[in-house]
Amino acid sequence: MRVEIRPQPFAPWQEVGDYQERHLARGAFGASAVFVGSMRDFNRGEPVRNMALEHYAGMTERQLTQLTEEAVQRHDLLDALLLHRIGNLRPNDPIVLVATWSAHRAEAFTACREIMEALKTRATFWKKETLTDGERWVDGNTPG
Amino acid sequence: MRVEIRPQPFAPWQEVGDYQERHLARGAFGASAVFVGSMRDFNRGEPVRNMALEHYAGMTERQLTQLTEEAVQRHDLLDALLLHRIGNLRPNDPIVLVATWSAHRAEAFTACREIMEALKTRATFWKKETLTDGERWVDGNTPG
Amino acid sequence: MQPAYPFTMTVHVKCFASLRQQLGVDAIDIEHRFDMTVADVWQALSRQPPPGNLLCARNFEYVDFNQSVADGDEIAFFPPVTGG
Amino acid sequence: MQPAYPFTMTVHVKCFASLRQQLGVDAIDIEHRFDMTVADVWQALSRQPPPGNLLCARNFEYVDFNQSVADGDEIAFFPPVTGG
Repeated sequence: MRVEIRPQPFAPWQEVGDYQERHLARGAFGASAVFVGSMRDFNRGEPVRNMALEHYAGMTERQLTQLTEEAVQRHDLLDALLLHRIGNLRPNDPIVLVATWSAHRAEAFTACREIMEALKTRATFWKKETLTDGERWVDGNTPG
Repeated sequence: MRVEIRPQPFAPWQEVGDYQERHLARGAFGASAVFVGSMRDFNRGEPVRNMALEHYAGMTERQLTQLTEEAVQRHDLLDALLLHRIGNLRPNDPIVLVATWSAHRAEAFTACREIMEALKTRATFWKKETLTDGERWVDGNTPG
Repeated sequence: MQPAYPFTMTVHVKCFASLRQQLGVDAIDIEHRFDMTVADVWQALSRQPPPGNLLCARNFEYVDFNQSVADGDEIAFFPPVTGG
Repeated sequence: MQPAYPFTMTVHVKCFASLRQQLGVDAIDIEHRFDMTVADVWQALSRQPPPGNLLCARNFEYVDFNQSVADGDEIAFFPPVTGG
Protein backbone atom coordinates (compact mmCIF):
# COMPACT_ATOMS: atom_id res chain seq x y z
CA MET A 1 0.00 0.00 0.00
CA ARG A 2 1.29 3.46 -0.83
CA VAL A 3 -0.12 6.88 0.06
CA GLU A 4 1.64 10.02 -1.09
CA ILE A 5 1.06 13.74 -1.27
CA ARG A 6 2.78 15.12 -4.36
CA PRO A 7 3.91 18.73 -4.76
CA GLN A 8 4.72 18.15 -8.45
CA PRO A 9 2.60 16.99 -11.43
CA PHE A 10 2.40 13.23 -11.95
CA ALA A 11 1.45 10.96 -14.86
CA PRO A 12 -1.38 8.88 -13.39
CA TRP A 13 -1.54 5.94 -15.80
CA GLN A 14 2.19 5.48 -15.73
CA GLU A 15 2.13 5.60 -11.92
CA VAL A 16 -0.49 2.84 -11.82
CA GLY A 17 1.41 0.70 -14.32
CA ASP A 18 4.71 1.14 -12.51
CA TYR A 19 3.21 0.44 -9.09
CA GLN A 20 1.42 -2.67 -10.34
CA GLU A 21 4.55 -3.98 -12.03
CA ARG A 22 6.63 -3.50 -8.88
CA HIS A 23 4.24 -4.41 -6.10
CA LEU A 24 1.59 -6.82 -7.33
CA ALA A 25 2.31 -10.54 -7.78
CA ARG A 26 1.69 -11.61 -11.37
CA GLY A 27 -1.44 -13.72 -11.66
CA ALA A 28 -2.62 -12.93 -8.12
CA PHE A 29 -5.09 -10.15 -8.90
CA GLY A 30 -8.16 -10.46 -11.08
CA ALA A 31 -9.38 -6.90 -10.78
CA SER A 32 -8.06 -3.39 -10.55
CA ALA A 33 -10.12 -0.22 -10.35
CA VAL A 34 -8.67 3.24 -10.76
CA PHE A 35 -10.08 6.71 -10.36
CA VAL A 36 -8.27 9.85 -11.47
CA GLY A 37 -9.60 13.30 -10.70
CA SER A 38 -8.19 16.04 -12.92
CA MET A 39 -8.36 19.81 -12.95
CA ARG A 40 -10.93 21.20 -15.35
CA ASP A 41 -10.55 24.58 -17.06
CA PHE A 42 -14.15 25.45 -16.20
CA ASN A 43 -16.03 25.31 -12.88
CA ARG A 44 -19.38 26.67 -11.70
CA GLY A 45 -19.92 28.63 -14.86
CA GLU A 46 -16.52 30.28 -15.10
CA PRO A 47 -13.20 29.58 -16.82
CA VAL A 48 -10.47 28.62 -14.37
CA ARG A 49 -6.84 29.42 -15.10
CA ASN A 50 -5.00 27.92 -12.16
CA MET A 51 -5.68 26.23 -8.88
CA ALA A 52 -3.81 26.26 -5.56
CA LEU A 53 -4.24 23.13 -3.45
CA GLU A 54 -3.55 23.59 0.24
CA HIS A 55 -3.40 20.82 2.85
CA TYR A 56 -2.88 20.38 6.57
CA ALA A 57 0.61 18.88 6.78
CA GLY A 58 0.56 16.18 9.43
CA MET A 59 -3.18 15.64 9.51
CA THR A 60 -3.86 15.00 5.82
CA GLU A 61 -1.27 12.24 5.48
CA ARG A 62 -2.69 10.44 8.51
CA GLN A 63 -6.22 10.70 7.17
CA LEU A 64 -5.32 9.37 3.75
CA THR A 65 -3.36 6.48 5.24
CA GLN A 66 -6.17 5.65 7.63
CA LEU A 67 -8.98 5.73 5.09
CA THR A 68 -6.97 3.66 2.62
CA GLU A 69 -6.07 1.08 5.27
CA GLU A 70 -9.71 0.88 6.30
CA ALA A 71 -10.77 0.18 2.72
CA VAL A 72 -8.04 -2.41 2.22
CA GLN A 73 -9.17 -4.30 5.30
CA ARG A 74 -12.92 -3.90 4.80
CA HIS A 75 -12.74 -5.17 1.21
CA ASP A 76 -9.88 -7.63 1.53
CA LEU A 77 -7.86 -5.79 -1.11
CA LEU A 78 -4.54 -7.12 -2.34
CA ASP A 79 -3.13 -3.60 -2.56
CA ALA A 80 -4.01 0.07 -2.95
CA LEU A 81 -2.30 3.24 -4.18
CA LEU A 82 -3.36 6.80 -3.40
CA LEU A 83 -1.65 9.92 -4.75
CA HIS A 84 -2.89 13.46 -4.12
CA ARG A 85 -1.48 16.61 -5.57
CA ILE A 86 -0.81 19.84 -3.66
CA GLY A 87 0.62 23.18 -4.79
CA ASN A 88 -0.10 25.12 -7.94
CA LEU A 89 -2.03 23.23 -10.60
CA ARG A 90 -2.94 24.02 -14.17
CA PRO A 91 -5.95 22.71 -16.11
CA ASN A 92 -5.57 19.04 -17.09
CA ASP A 93 -3.24 18.32 -14.15
CA PRO A 94 -4.21 15.19 -12.19
CA ILE A 95 -5.39 16.05 -8.68
CA VAL A 96 -5.97 12.61 -7.18
CA LEU A 97 -5.33 9.00 -8.12
CA VAL A 98 -6.89 6.03 -6.33
CA ALA A 99 -6.06 2.50 -7.46
CA THR A 100 -7.23 -0.76 -5.87
CA TRP A 101 -6.38 -4.38 -6.60
CA SER A 102 -8.39 -7.44 -5.57
CA ALA A 103 -9.13 -11.02 -6.58
CA HIS A 104 -12.63 -10.22 -7.90
CA ARG A 105 -14.16 -7.09 -9.34
CA ALA A 106 -16.76 -6.12 -6.73
CA GLU A 107 -14.15 -5.42 -4.06
CA ALA A 108 -11.88 -3.30 -6.27
CA PHE A 109 -14.81 -1.22 -7.59
CA THR A 110 -16.44 -0.63 -4.22
CA ALA A 111 -13.21 0.12 -2.37
CA CYS A 112 -11.99 2.57 -5.03
CA ARG A 113 -15.20 4.56 -4.84
CA GLU A 114 -15.34 4.43 -1.03
CA ILE A 115 -11.80 5.76 -0.76
CA MET A 116 -12.71 8.65 -3.06
CA GLU A 117 -15.88 9.47 -1.12
CA ALA A 118 -14.06 9.31 2.22
CA LEU A 119 -11.28 11.51 0.86
CA LYS A 120 -13.74 14.05 -0.54
CA THR A 121 -15.69 14.17 2.72
CA ARG A 122 -12.90 14.11 5.29
CA ALA A 123 -9.41 14.78 3.94
CA THR A 124 -8.06 18.22 4.77
CA PHE A 125 -7.43 19.78 1.37
CA TRP A 126 -8.66 23.14 0.14
CA LYS A 127 -8.82 24.50 -3.39
CA LYS A 128 -8.44 28.11 -4.44
CA GLU A 129 -9.16 28.88 -8.07
CA THR A 130 -7.65 31.67 -10.13
CA LEU A 131 -10.26 33.03 -12.50
CA THR A 132 -9.80 35.49 -15.33
CA ASP A 133 -10.49 38.29 -12.81
CA GLY A 134 -9.44 37.32 -9.33
CA GLU A 135 -9.45 34.32 -7.04
CA ARG A 136 -12.02 32.29 -5.12
CA TRP A 137 -11.94 29.51 -2.56
CA VAL A 138 -13.99 26.53 -3.66
CA ASP A 139 -16.68 26.28 -1.01
CA GLY A 140 -17.73 22.65 -1.29
CA ASN A 141 -17.40 19.46 -3.31
CA THR A 142 -19.73 18.05 -5.93
CA PRO A 143 -21.83 15.25 -4.39
CA GLY A 144 -20.53 11.75 -5.19
CA MET B 1 -15.55 6.24 -28.10
CA ARG B 2 -13.58 3.14 -29.00
CA VAL B 3 -14.52 -0.53 -28.64
CA GLU B 4 -12.08 -3.23 -29.70
CA ILE B 5 -11.63 -6.96 -29.45
CA ARG B 6 -7.93 -7.76 -29.23
CA PRO B 7 -6.38 -11.09 -30.24
CA GLN B 8 -3.00 -10.06 -28.76
CA PRO B 9 -1.92 -9.01 -25.25
CA PHE B 10 -2.23 -5.32 -24.44
CA ALA B 11 -0.75 -2.98 -21.83
CA PRO B 12 -3.85 -1.53 -20.16
CA TRP B 13 -2.44 1.54 -18.41
CA GLN B 14 -0.54 2.60 -21.48
CA GLU B 15 -3.67 2.14 -23.58
CA VAL B 16 -5.64 4.41 -21.25
CA GLY B 17 -2.91 7.04 -21.22
CA ASP B 18 -2.52 7.00 -25.00
CA TYR B 19 -6.26 7.14 -25.61
CA GLN B 20 -6.73 10.01 -23.18
CA GLU B 21 -3.84 11.96 -24.68
CA ARG B 22 -5.21 11.57 -28.20
CA HIS B 23 -8.96 11.81 -27.73
CA LEU B 24 -9.79 13.85 -24.64
CA ALA B 25 -9.65 17.64 -24.66
CA ARG B 26 -7.21 18.92 -22.03
CA GLY B 27 -9.05 20.51 -19.12
CA ALA B 28 -12.46 19.23 -20.22
CA PHE B 29 -12.72 16.14 -18.00
CA GLY B 30 -12.67 16.15 -14.22
CA ALA B 31 -12.99 12.41 -13.70
CA SER B 32 -11.88 9.16 -15.23
CA ALA B 33 -12.65 5.69 -13.92
CA VAL B 34 -10.94 2.56 -15.18
CA PHE B 35 -11.47 -1.11 -14.55
CA VAL B 36 -9.05 -3.80 -15.68
CA GLY B 37 -9.84 -7.48 -15.33
CA SER B 38 -6.78 -9.73 -15.47
CA MET B 39 -6.22 -13.46 -15.65
CA ARG B 40 -5.44 -15.06 -12.31
CA ASP B 41 -3.28 -18.15 -11.95
CA PHE B 42 -5.81 -19.70 -9.57
CA ASN B 43 -9.58 -20.16 -9.91
CA ARG B 44 -12.18 -22.15 -7.95
CA GLY B 45 -9.58 -23.90 -5.89
CA GLU B 46 -7.21 -24.92 -8.67
CA PRO B 47 -4.09 -23.54 -10.35
CA VAL B 48 -4.74 -22.34 -13.91
CA ARG B 49 -2.00 -22.45 -16.52
CA ASN B 50 -3.67 -20.95 -19.57
CA MET B 51 -7.00 -19.68 -20.73
CA ALA B 52 -8.68 -19.68 -24.14
CA LEU B 53 -11.18 -16.87 -24.69
CA GLU B 54 -13.74 -17.53 -27.42
CA HIS B 55 -16.27 -15.03 -28.76
CA TYR B 56 -19.10 -14.85 -31.28
CA ALA B 57 -17.61 -12.81 -34.12
CA GLY B 58 -20.26 -10.41 -35.36
CA MET B 59 -22.46 -10.49 -32.28
CA THR B 60 -19.93 -9.66 -29.57
CA GLU B 61 -18.69 -6.48 -31.28
CA ARG B 62 -22.26 -5.23 -31.68
CA GLN B 63 -23.05 -5.95 -28.03
CA LEU B 64 -19.98 -4.18 -26.72
CA THR B 65 -20.60 -1.15 -28.91
CA GLN B 66 -24.24 -1.00 -27.89
CA LEU B 67 -23.69 -1.33 -24.15
CA THR B 68 -20.90 1.26 -24.21
CA GLU B 69 -23.02 3.70 -26.23
CA GLU B 70 -25.89 3.21 -23.81
CA ALA B 71 -23.65 4.02 -20.85
CA VAL B 72 -22.17 7.07 -22.58
CA GLN B 73 -25.63 8.47 -23.23
CA ARG B 74 -27.20 7.49 -19.91
CA HIS B 75 -24.39 9.09 -17.89
CA ASP B 76 -23.47 11.96 -20.20
CA LEU B 77 -19.89 10.73 -20.53
CA LEU B 78 -17.30 12.70 -22.43
CA ASP B 79 -15.77 9.49 -23.76
CA ALA B 80 -15.31 5.76 -23.15
CA LEU B 81 -12.85 3.05 -24.12
CA LEU B 82 -13.48 -0.69 -24.02
CA LEU B 83 -10.91 -3.35 -24.92
CA HIS B 84 -11.52 -7.09 -24.58
CA ARG B 85 -9.02 -9.83 -25.20
CA ILE B 86 -9.69 -13.06 -27.11
CA GLY B 87 -7.41 -16.01 -27.93
CA ASN B 88 -4.89 -17.74 -25.72
CA LEU B 89 -4.10 -15.97 -22.48
CA ARG B 90 -1.55 -16.59 -19.78
CA PRO B 91 -1.83 -15.63 -16.11
CA ASN B 92 -1.42 -11.87 -15.53
CA ASP B 93 -2.68 -11.04 -19.04
CA PRO B 94 -5.33 -8.31 -19.08
CA ILE B 95 -8.73 -9.64 -20.17
CA VAL B 96 -10.83 -6.51 -20.24
CA LEU B 97 -10.32 -2.77 -19.92
CA VAL B 98 -13.14 -0.27 -19.40
CA ALA B 99 -12.34 3.45 -19.14
CA THR B 100 -14.81 6.30 -18.78
CA TRP B 101 -14.35 10.08 -18.75
CA SER B 102 -16.82 12.64 -17.42
CA ALA B 103 -16.99 16.13 -15.93
CA HIS B 104 -17.68 14.88 -12.39
CA ARG B 105 -16.84 11.66 -10.58
CA ALA B 106 -20.24 10.04 -10.02
CA GLU B 107 -20.87 9.57 -13.74
CA ALA B 108 -17.48 8.05 -14.54
CA PHE B 109 -17.65 5.65 -11.57
CA THR B 110 -21.21 4.50 -12.19
CA ALA B 111 -20.83 4.14 -15.95
CA CYS B 112 -17.58 2.17 -15.66
CA ARG B 113 -19.16 -0.34 -13.31
CA GLU B 114 -22.38 -0.56 -15.34
CA ILE B 115 -20.44 -1.30 -18.52
CA MET B 116 -18.57 -4.10 -16.74
CA GLU B 117 -21.76 -5.61 -15.31
CA ALA B 118 -23.53 -5.45 -18.68
CA LEU B 119 -20.53 -7.02 -20.38
CA LYS B 120 -20.30 -9.81 -17.80
CA THR B 121 -24.02 -10.54 -18.06
CA ARG B 122 -24.61 -10.24 -21.81
CA ALA B 123 -21.47 -10.20 -23.95
CA THR B 124 -20.84 -13.45 -25.81
CA PHE B 125 -17.45 -14.55 -24.54
CA TRP B 126 -16.55 -17.95 -23.13
CA LYS B 127 -13.52 -19.00 -21.11
CA LYS B 128 -11.85 -22.38 -21.16
CA GLU B 129 -9.14 -22.94 -18.57
CA THR B 130 -6.16 -25.24 -18.89
CA LEU B 131 -5.42 -26.80 -15.51
CA THR B 132 -2.44 -28.90 -14.50
CA ASP B 133 -4.39 -31.98 -15.62
CA GLY B 134 -6.85 -31.15 -18.39
CA GLU B 135 -9.22 -28.40 -19.40
CA ARG B 136 -12.55 -27.02 -18.19
CA TRP B 137 -15.07 -24.50 -19.48
CA VAL B 138 -15.80 -21.82 -16.91
CA ASP B 139 -19.50 -22.27 -16.20
CA GLY B 140 -20.46 -18.85 -14.86
CA ASN B 141 -19.15 -15.50 -13.71
CA THR B 142 -18.54 -14.27 -10.20
CA PRO B 143 -21.42 -12.01 -9.11
CA GLY B 144 -20.62 -8.28 -9.43
CA MET C 1 -52.70 -32.51 -53.74
CA GLN C 2 -50.21 -29.87 -52.66
CA PRO C 3 -47.91 -30.66 -49.71
CA ALA C 4 -48.62 -28.57 -46.62
CA TYR C 5 -45.17 -26.92 -46.88
CA PRO C 6 -44.14 -26.79 -50.49
CA PHE C 7 -41.16 -24.51 -49.87
CA THR C 8 -38.32 -24.82 -47.44
CA MET C 9 -35.98 -22.22 -46.02
CA THR C 10 -32.39 -22.32 -44.91
CA VAL C 11 -31.09 -21.13 -41.54
CA HIS C 12 -27.43 -20.84 -40.65
CA VAL C 13 -26.75 -22.35 -37.24
CA LYS C 14 -23.74 -21.75 -35.02
CA CYS C 15 -22.73 -23.31 -31.72
CA PHE C 16 -20.21 -21.98 -29.23
CA ALA C 17 -17.99 -23.05 -26.36
CA SER C 18 -18.88 -26.23 -24.44
CA LEU C 19 -21.98 -26.70 -26.59
CA ARG C 20 -19.92 -26.68 -29.77
CA GLN C 21 -17.74 -29.39 -28.28
CA GLN C 22 -20.65 -31.49 -26.97
CA LEU C 23 -22.59 -31.43 -30.24
CA GLY C 24 -19.50 -31.54 -32.40
CA VAL C 25 -21.03 -28.70 -34.43
CA ASP C 26 -19.36 -25.39 -35.16
CA ALA C 27 -21.55 -24.05 -38.01
CA ILE C 28 -24.16 -25.83 -40.13
CA ASP C 29 -27.00 -24.92 -42.49
CA ILE C 30 -30.41 -26.46 -41.74
CA GLU C 31 -33.32 -26.70 -44.18
CA HIS C 32 -36.79 -26.65 -42.67
CA ARG C 33 -40.38 -25.70 -43.42
CA PHE C 34 -41.24 -22.02 -43.18
CA ASP C 35 -43.15 -21.84 -39.90
CA MET C 36 -40.17 -22.56 -37.74
CA THR C 37 -39.16 -21.36 -34.28
CA VAL C 38 -35.79 -21.30 -32.58
CA ALA C 39 -36.91 -24.36 -30.61
CA ASP C 40 -37.48 -26.21 -33.89
CA VAL C 41 -34.00 -25.31 -35.05
CA TRP C 42 -32.57 -26.66 -31.81
CA GLN C 43 -34.57 -29.89 -32.17
CA ALA C 44 -33.44 -30.36 -35.79
CA LEU C 45 -29.86 -29.73 -34.75
CA SER C 46 -29.57 -31.79 -31.60
CA ARG C 47 -32.52 -34.25 -31.46
CA GLN C 48 -32.69 -33.64 -27.73
CA PRO C 49 -34.46 -31.24 -25.35
CA PRO C 50 -32.59 -27.98 -24.71
CA PRO C 51 -30.39 -27.80 -21.60
CA GLY C 52 -31.83 -25.54 -18.92
CA ASN C 53 -29.11 -22.91 -19.28
CA LEU C 54 -29.07 -22.85 -23.11
CA LEU C 55 -29.02 -19.36 -24.65
CA CYS C 56 -29.82 -18.44 -28.22
CA ALA C 57 -29.49 -15.51 -30.58
CA ARG C 58 -31.18 -14.72 -33.88
CA ASN C 59 -29.18 -12.48 -36.18
CA PHE C 60 -26.86 -11.41 -33.35
CA GLU C 61 -29.62 -10.55 -30.85
CA TYR C 62 -30.71 -12.64 -27.88
CA VAL C 63 -34.14 -14.23 -28.44
CA ASP C 64 -36.49 -16.64 -26.69
CA PHE C 65 -36.95 -20.21 -27.92
CA ASN C 66 -40.45 -19.48 -29.25
CA GLN C 67 -39.12 -16.75 -31.57
CA SER C 68 -39.93 -17.37 -35.26
CA VAL C 69 -37.07 -17.61 -37.69
CA ALA C 70 -36.93 -16.48 -41.33
CA ASP C 71 -35.12 -17.69 -44.40
CA GLY C 72 -31.42 -16.82 -44.20
CA ASP C 73 -31.38 -16.13 -40.47
CA GLU C 74 -28.30 -16.87 -38.41
CA ILE C 75 -29.30 -18.77 -35.27
CA ALA C 76 -26.72 -19.30 -32.52
CA PHE C 77 -26.80 -21.58 -29.46
CA PHE C 78 -24.44 -21.24 -26.55
CA PRO C 79 -24.00 -21.74 -22.79
CA PRO C 80 -23.97 -18.88 -20.23
CA VAL C 81 -21.37 -16.24 -21.10
CA THR C 82 -18.19 -15.86 -19.07
CA GLY C 83 -16.38 -12.83 -20.44
CA GLY C 84 -14.75 -9.93 -18.66
CA MET D 1 -5.86 34.03 48.54
CA GLN D 2 -4.95 31.72 45.64
CA PRO D 3 -6.23 32.58 42.18
CA ALA D 4 -8.83 30.14 40.80
CA TYR D 5 -6.47 29.15 37.96
CA PRO D 6 -2.91 29.48 39.14
CA PHE D 7 -1.41 27.74 36.08
CA THR D 8 -1.93 28.30 32.38
CA MET D 9 -1.37 26.02 29.43
CA THR D 10 -0.31 26.65 25.85
CA VAL D 11 -2.13 25.39 22.77
CA HIS D 12 -0.81 25.64 19.23
CA VAL D 13 -3.47 26.96 16.88
CA LYS D 14 -3.53 26.70 13.10
CA CYS D 15 -5.94 28.11 10.54
CA PHE D 16 -6.36 27.02 6.95
CA ALA D 17 -7.66 28.19 3.61
CA SER D 18 -10.25 30.99 3.53
CA LEU D 19 -10.28 31.10 7.33
CA ARG D 20 -6.54 31.70 7.43
CA GLN D 21 -7.01 34.63 5.05
CA GLN D 22 -10.03 36.06 6.89
CA LEU D 23 -8.42 35.96 10.34
CA GLY D 24 -4.98 36.76 9.04
CA VAL D 25 -3.68 33.93 11.21
CA ASP D 26 -1.61 31.01 9.96
CA ALA D 27 -0.25 29.59 13.22
CA ILE D 28 -0.27 31.05 16.73
CA ASP D 29 0.24 29.89 20.31
CA ILE D 30 -2.48 30.75 22.81
CA GLU D 31 -2.16 30.72 26.61
CA HIS D 32 -5.28 29.94 28.61
CA ARG D 33 -6.47 28.45 31.86
CA PHE D 34 -6.51 24.67 32.13
CA ASP D 35 -10.23 23.86 31.79
CA MET D 36 -10.47 24.90 28.17
CA THR D 37 -12.56 23.61 25.28
CA VAL D 38 -12.07 23.99 21.55
CA ALA D 39 -14.83 26.62 21.62
CA ASP D 40 -12.78 28.62 24.13
CA VAL D 41 -9.75 28.43 21.85
CA TRP D 42 -11.84 29.73 18.96
CA GLN D 43 -13.17 32.59 21.11
CA ALA D 44 -9.68 33.53 22.28
CA LEU D 45 -8.46 33.44 18.69
CA SER D 46 -11.23 35.24 16.86
CA ARG D 47 -13.36 37.16 19.41
CA GLN D 48 -16.44 36.21 17.37
CA PRO D 49 -18.94 33.35 17.23
CA PRO D 50 -17.88 30.40 15.05
CA PRO D 51 -19.19 30.34 11.46
CA GLY D 52 -21.79 27.62 10.91
CA ASN D 53 -19.55 25.54 8.67
CA LEU D 54 -16.40 25.83 10.80
CA LEU D 55 -14.52 22.55 11.33
CA CYS D 56 -11.88 21.81 13.93
CA ALA D 57 -9.27 19.20 14.74
CA ARG D 58 -7.38 18.43 17.92
CA ASN D 59 -4.02 16.76 17.40
CA PHE D 60 -4.90 15.87 13.79
CA GLU D 61 -8.31 14.34 14.55
CA TYR D 62 -11.69 15.94 13.93
CA VAL D 63 -13.38 16.98 17.19
CA ASP D 64 -16.51 18.79 18.35
CA PHE D 65 -16.37 22.30 19.75
CA ASN D 66 -17.09 21.11 23.28
CA GLN D 67 -13.99 18.87 23.27
CA SER D 68 -11.53 19.65 26.07
CA VAL D 69 -7.99 20.58 25.17
CA ALA D 70 -4.77 19.82 27.01
CA ASP D 71 -1.46 21.56 27.37
CA GLY D 72 0.57 21.33 24.17
CA ASP D 73 -2.35 20.35 21.94
CA GLU D 74 -2.46 21.42 18.31
CA ILE D 75 -5.89 22.84 17.52
CA ALA D 76 -6.80 23.58 13.90
CA PHE D 77 -9.72 25.52 12.45
CA PHE D 78 -10.76 25.34 8.82
CA PRO D 79 -13.68 25.58 6.38
CA PRO D 80 -15.26 22.55 4.64
CA VAL D 81 -12.69 20.47 2.79
CA THR D 82 -12.54 20.46 -1.01
CA GLY D 83 -9.90 17.90 -1.99
CA GLY D 84 -9.99 15.17 -4.58
